[in-house]
Amino acid sequence: MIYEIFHILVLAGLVISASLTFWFRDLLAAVLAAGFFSFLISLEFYILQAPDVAISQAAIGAGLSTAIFIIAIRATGRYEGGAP
Amino acid sequence: MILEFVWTHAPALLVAIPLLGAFLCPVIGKISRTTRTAWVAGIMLVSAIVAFILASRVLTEGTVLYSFGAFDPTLTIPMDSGGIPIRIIFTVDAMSAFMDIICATVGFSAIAYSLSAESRNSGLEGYYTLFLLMVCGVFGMVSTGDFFNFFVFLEILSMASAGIIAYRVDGGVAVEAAIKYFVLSSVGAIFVLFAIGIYYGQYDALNMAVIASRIQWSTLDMIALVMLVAALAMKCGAVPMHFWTPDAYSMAPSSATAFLVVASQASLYGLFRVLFTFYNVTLNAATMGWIIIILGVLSMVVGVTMAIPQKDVKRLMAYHAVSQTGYMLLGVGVGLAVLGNQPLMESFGYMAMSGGVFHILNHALYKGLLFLTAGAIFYRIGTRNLNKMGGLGHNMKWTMIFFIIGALAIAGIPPLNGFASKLMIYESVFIFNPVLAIIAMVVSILTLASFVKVFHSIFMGPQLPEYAGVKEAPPSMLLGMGILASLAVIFGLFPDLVVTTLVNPAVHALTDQGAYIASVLGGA
Amino acid sequence: MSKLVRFAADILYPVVLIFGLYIVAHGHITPGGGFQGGAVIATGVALVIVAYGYREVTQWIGKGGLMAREVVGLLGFIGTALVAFIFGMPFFYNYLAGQGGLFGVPVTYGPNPGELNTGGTVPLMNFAVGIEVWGGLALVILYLLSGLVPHDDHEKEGS
Amino acid sequence: MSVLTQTLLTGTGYWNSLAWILGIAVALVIAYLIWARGEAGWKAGTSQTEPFISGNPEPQKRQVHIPSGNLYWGYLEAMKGYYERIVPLHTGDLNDYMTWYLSVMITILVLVVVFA
Amino acid sequence: MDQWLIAVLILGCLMMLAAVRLILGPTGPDRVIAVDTVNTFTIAAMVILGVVYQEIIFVDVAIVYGLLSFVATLYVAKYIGGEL
Amino acid sequence: MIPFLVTTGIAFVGYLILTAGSGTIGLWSPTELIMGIILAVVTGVLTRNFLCRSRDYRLLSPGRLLRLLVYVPGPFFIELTKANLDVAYRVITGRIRPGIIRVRSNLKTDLGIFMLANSITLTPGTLSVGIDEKTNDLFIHNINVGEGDEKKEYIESKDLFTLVNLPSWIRKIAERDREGEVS
Amino acid sequence: MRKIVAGLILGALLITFVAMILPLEFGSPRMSDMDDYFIRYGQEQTGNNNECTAIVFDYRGFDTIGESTVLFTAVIGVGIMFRRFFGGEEVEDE
Amino acid sequence: MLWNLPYLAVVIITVIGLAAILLKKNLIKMMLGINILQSSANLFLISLGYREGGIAPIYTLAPSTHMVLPTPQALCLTSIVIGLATSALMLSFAVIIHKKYGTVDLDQIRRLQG
Amino acid sequence: MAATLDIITSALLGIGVVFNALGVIGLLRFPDLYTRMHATTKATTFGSIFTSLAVIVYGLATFIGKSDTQYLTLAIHAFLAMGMLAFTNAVSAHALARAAHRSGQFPAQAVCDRLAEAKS
Repeated sequence: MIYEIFHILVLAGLVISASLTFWFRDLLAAVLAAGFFSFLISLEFYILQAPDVAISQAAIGAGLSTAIFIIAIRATGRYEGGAP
Repeated sequence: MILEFVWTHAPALLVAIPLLGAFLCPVIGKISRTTRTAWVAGIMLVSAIVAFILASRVLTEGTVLYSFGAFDPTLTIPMDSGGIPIRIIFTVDAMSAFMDIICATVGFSAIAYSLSAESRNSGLEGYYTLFLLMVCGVFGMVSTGDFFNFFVFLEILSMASAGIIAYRVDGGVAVEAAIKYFVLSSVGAIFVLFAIGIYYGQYDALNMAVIASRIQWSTLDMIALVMLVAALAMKCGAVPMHFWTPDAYSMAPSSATAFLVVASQASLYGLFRVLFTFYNVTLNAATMGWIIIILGVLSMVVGVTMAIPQKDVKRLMAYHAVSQTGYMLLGVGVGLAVLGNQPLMESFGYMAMSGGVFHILNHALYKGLLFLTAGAIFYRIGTRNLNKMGGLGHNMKWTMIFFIIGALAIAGIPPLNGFASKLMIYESVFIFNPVLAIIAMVVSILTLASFVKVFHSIFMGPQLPEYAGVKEAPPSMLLGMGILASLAVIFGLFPDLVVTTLVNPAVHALTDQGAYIASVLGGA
Repeated sequence: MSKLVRFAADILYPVVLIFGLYIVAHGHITPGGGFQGGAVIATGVALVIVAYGYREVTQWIGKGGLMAREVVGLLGFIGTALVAFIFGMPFFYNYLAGQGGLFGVPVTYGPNPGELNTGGTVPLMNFAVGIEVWGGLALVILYLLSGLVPHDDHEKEGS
Repeated sequence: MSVLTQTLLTGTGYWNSLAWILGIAVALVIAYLIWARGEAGWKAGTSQTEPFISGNPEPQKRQVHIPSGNLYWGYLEAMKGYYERIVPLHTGDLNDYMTWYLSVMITILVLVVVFA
Repeated sequence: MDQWLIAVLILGCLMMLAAVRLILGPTGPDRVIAVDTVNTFTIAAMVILGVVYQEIIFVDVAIVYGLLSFVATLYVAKYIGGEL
Repeated sequence: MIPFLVTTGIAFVGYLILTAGSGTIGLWSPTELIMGIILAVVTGVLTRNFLCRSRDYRLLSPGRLLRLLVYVPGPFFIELTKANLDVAYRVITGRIRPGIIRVRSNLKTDLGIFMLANSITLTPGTLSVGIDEKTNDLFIHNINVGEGDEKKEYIESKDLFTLVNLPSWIRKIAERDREGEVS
Repeated sequence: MRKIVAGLILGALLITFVAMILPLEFGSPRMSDMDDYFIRYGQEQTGNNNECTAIVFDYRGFDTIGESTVLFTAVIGVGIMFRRFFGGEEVEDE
Repeated sequence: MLWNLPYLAVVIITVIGLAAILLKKNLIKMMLGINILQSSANLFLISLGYREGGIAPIYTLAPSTHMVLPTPQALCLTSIVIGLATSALMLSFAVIIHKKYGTVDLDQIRRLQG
Repeated sequence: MAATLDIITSALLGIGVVFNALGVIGLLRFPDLYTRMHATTKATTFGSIFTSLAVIVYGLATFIGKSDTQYLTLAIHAFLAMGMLAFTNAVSAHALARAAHRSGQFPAQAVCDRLAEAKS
């Protein structure tokens, strides 16, 4: 029972963070929300008994993907549709 | 000894050799230019030879199976796995062999052409690496028998294509084309992945033959079919989703464009494989056939009408590529529409499909040739704008001859290869529905008109003063063009040779779902 | 970054490296494998890059070396698979499993904590993929960062 | 060898390679005959090579040249209504590309479900 | 064994609460610390879940996480500090 | 050579910790040991210039290592607990008086300043915000600046800690033995 | 206009996907013949305790080389994007 | 108990990702959308392979041998790598586009049209 | 034995969760960045150390009870995770605070700011 509630919580968090990624106009915040999404999806893989995939997603989503996106933001521009 | 070895392991070598070449290319490119040239040409030649050997084996022995990692068939399809192959199996039937031959031919010509065409650019080892990876991707896509493997090679192909489209960075327009192509194709690939998930969830299998043998017409199968058809039709450039085609084809280096045509045809192959091998008669064939026909007709009309007012020569040819893809879709769609009906199939269905499939080969040849000539002109005068060209026939005679061959072939003028396949499509489609055949003929006439314009504005007219010093294209470019041009002429003169040896087996391999399943799963 | 971060990066880089290698080496008995371990090590390289900056790091970790690492990894992978031809086996045949000797010790069936020297060609391929991913992902970061540092050439042809 | 000379059957069409080779050979012979009837007095570098336009001086090459944009003007003018609709569809906007792709997917889905 | 699950559940709820700061946070660094907090909780939850599943090998995922999310934070910090 | 040996040794120890419980030679199986040596050598070759960048091998002496091992669960943990209680108090009451102050550390080595900064960050209501790269002075954000502290140019580091004198511990671990030698 | 079209498309896709998940059942796969085979025989055939790795590197090893190639392709592509140019580059024309 | 909630999450995330692709004008934002879409595909695959009460497909000293299906995990690993490679290549394109055009707004990246 | 273990682990988990909760409350409640960082860095690190300690205690106790080495591995790996967590949290908090200060974000209601003075 508790386990299912936790599972549902993580799924809800996934949906919320995905919509945050869509919603933020500040790209830095959007990337952070994507990082949050990545944490949660890794936790979800963990819950679904896929530790290999969880490690992979952790290494990619937590470390490298965020880093690459940050570099790209630095090279392009921080705000969607010009500075506020 | 070596021949026997290659004969046995041809499907594995087909992918392994370009891969090995690509992996070593960045290292060997550092040594010297000649080494790199020799390496790339040698690798491409060897893989072309392997492809031909594989094709001859397929044509003599029937479908060739190669399972990775096991000799013993019981290890591949063990007794207690529910009859599902547990390893990746390469299933090379006649259709795959047909596509392999196209890829080998055009790939070799384009490599030969690019040896001098791209010599003025920087970063060449990357270019050749990506080219070999594209070759590898096409080979893998057309010969694999495992659906997830198909997805992986699709990604390799689209990624290498995107890299090669963006190869000439400066100006940024090429990168823009690449990003459009790449975003579209990666979203398409994600939908393919969803479809794979659906099949896996239902049948617990990834092998194409197993999926084909178990498929029903449930809701999930319908959704998977739609996802696959939309994604693959988008990647081969059918009309409402063709927007990336002119961008990408016009901005890529010319030798790569010639091969991109083959790459999009590999997606076409995937489309046919899904429609015919997976679903076949379980499909509501008339509906799906008409959908494909409508896509094809739209492609033909919109492609050719958009081509006429273009000013950029490669963009114009790219729209023609869209239009010619429409012919293939039309031919095969007519075949699909009458699939379940054996008498109609006998009377015109097989003929229409032969026309469509034969057109794949012809299109790869002449469209590759046209793109290569456009590249040769660009190489010499540095512009692609038709308004600035003129009078080049005085300087570039061989290029002009090759261009004439290609233009006449695409317009369907006898005795070149375009005519043979178009004739087959017209006549069989005319029996099915006369309106479609008339549309196809009108499109053909418009194609001819458009190429007359191109020919006139590039080669005809007085010799312009700024192009007085233009020389003929270098010999290796002429070699690449010459191979394709001579093949176009030969196939035009002896179409029956190709149709009986290559195309008809391919068509029968496509339509005969039972044989495909039986060749993998054995008997039953 | 400040001195503290640089010092932390110095300490953490060997830790990350040995941990990544542990994941690679134990790919066939615990979760992990070539790709995951390689990604961990590549992240370690990214850590050094972020602590010291692009210009300084490229003097220690060259692009050529990383590219060589990647090519060696890929060649090792495909080579391991191709060696099967020498034994007359098909491509990707696991010719070491169950043969005894290096990596070929037969496993005890059923739940057990696992031995390192089992798995046939799988550990070799794990290492090859690990090296490849290490080089590849670190190269991606370096290349992307080089886009931020204006070269003289880029300045000129930027117009 | 028989495949080389066989007739390609397309239902109603007729395509024999021998006939085509024969036809090409005849055409080449005719062309040679016409060519052989010409006079042999042509020399390069003389005033023979210059065009004779009613005695007027030769216009600039640039003026004789017809750029491709001027070709098919009539056709484009006649089809103006069509082109005014179809060309703006090619917006070059990536969002539009995606919209087209997904809408085609939805359309196919609706068709398949309705006619299933 | 319930205490482990309850702790995990509470950690999940705290994660969602930290996401509130991710939404509200007026500046970039505020969001970064929110993500950092989530990250810490994820690691704690993973370690505890390892006990819940009685699978020791799962804890490796948490170590990977602890090592690698640090890198993402550093990249973001470097970007915010204007040094990248 | 020494950096290589040091790094290899540390990597080997790390590998042994990671694989503890795998076999019968002590806690390890023979294959793990062999693989550990190989991987440790690889690590040593690749990262010797990172771990031993400052060529400072003081921490290798057993006395200092022992002190480090005592320091982390001992004084450091006590301060940590106290700091957390403090933070809990402030979270609940919301009574804060923040400010950034300068702390004179008098530490010379990288390891010392690193340990001090981390101790400060994790312990009493303080957070290291910046570092003066030349003099090794730390800039500290204090959640509750003491009365009168904002007037001073700098404060001594030991004044920050109330229960245990952490800076002197760090000095014993990371710096030279006698304070007189510091020059 | 664009928003309306996009909304319609997204709504239709939502319905499609919901239709896609309705027949599925979370937690109990419909068929698991192939995977049961992997679980039962994977350990003795390949000597891997980790069945996932056994599949990745042995049964479906060819996929993995494709995967590595994808990564390699990306690296080469990124390298081409950020290469240094030398003179005499081909020029674009508009 | 849990019904099809993970699948439902997959659906919603997919639609959000597609919405980002359809509506957002910023290239980087679009790429974040593609990233999310890719993750949702991975989650779909993994959910397909989950078996109620199963353990991870690794033979340790775990209590039972009722394991979840291993094949989707293998597929998912491949797909994650592909997703990362895709992101890297796309972002490098975006960086070059910004360098040449001075913007990443899709309304202005339209030199190729007609 | 088992009951004692349950009580000990419950107590440790309880402490950890309480401190984590305090950290989150501080994160939500405090007025500016630096004070929030105080809350999260210290409290969540401390809380996570305690939850990990619960796991370590559980692992060691089971190891001693059953003499099954995998529980020893559990304890060691949990310890490593804990160590990594404490180490990286401290450093990343420093890096973040420094970056925020560099980006021109100064502490609210501050009585003094020596760093800004030193820089100017």
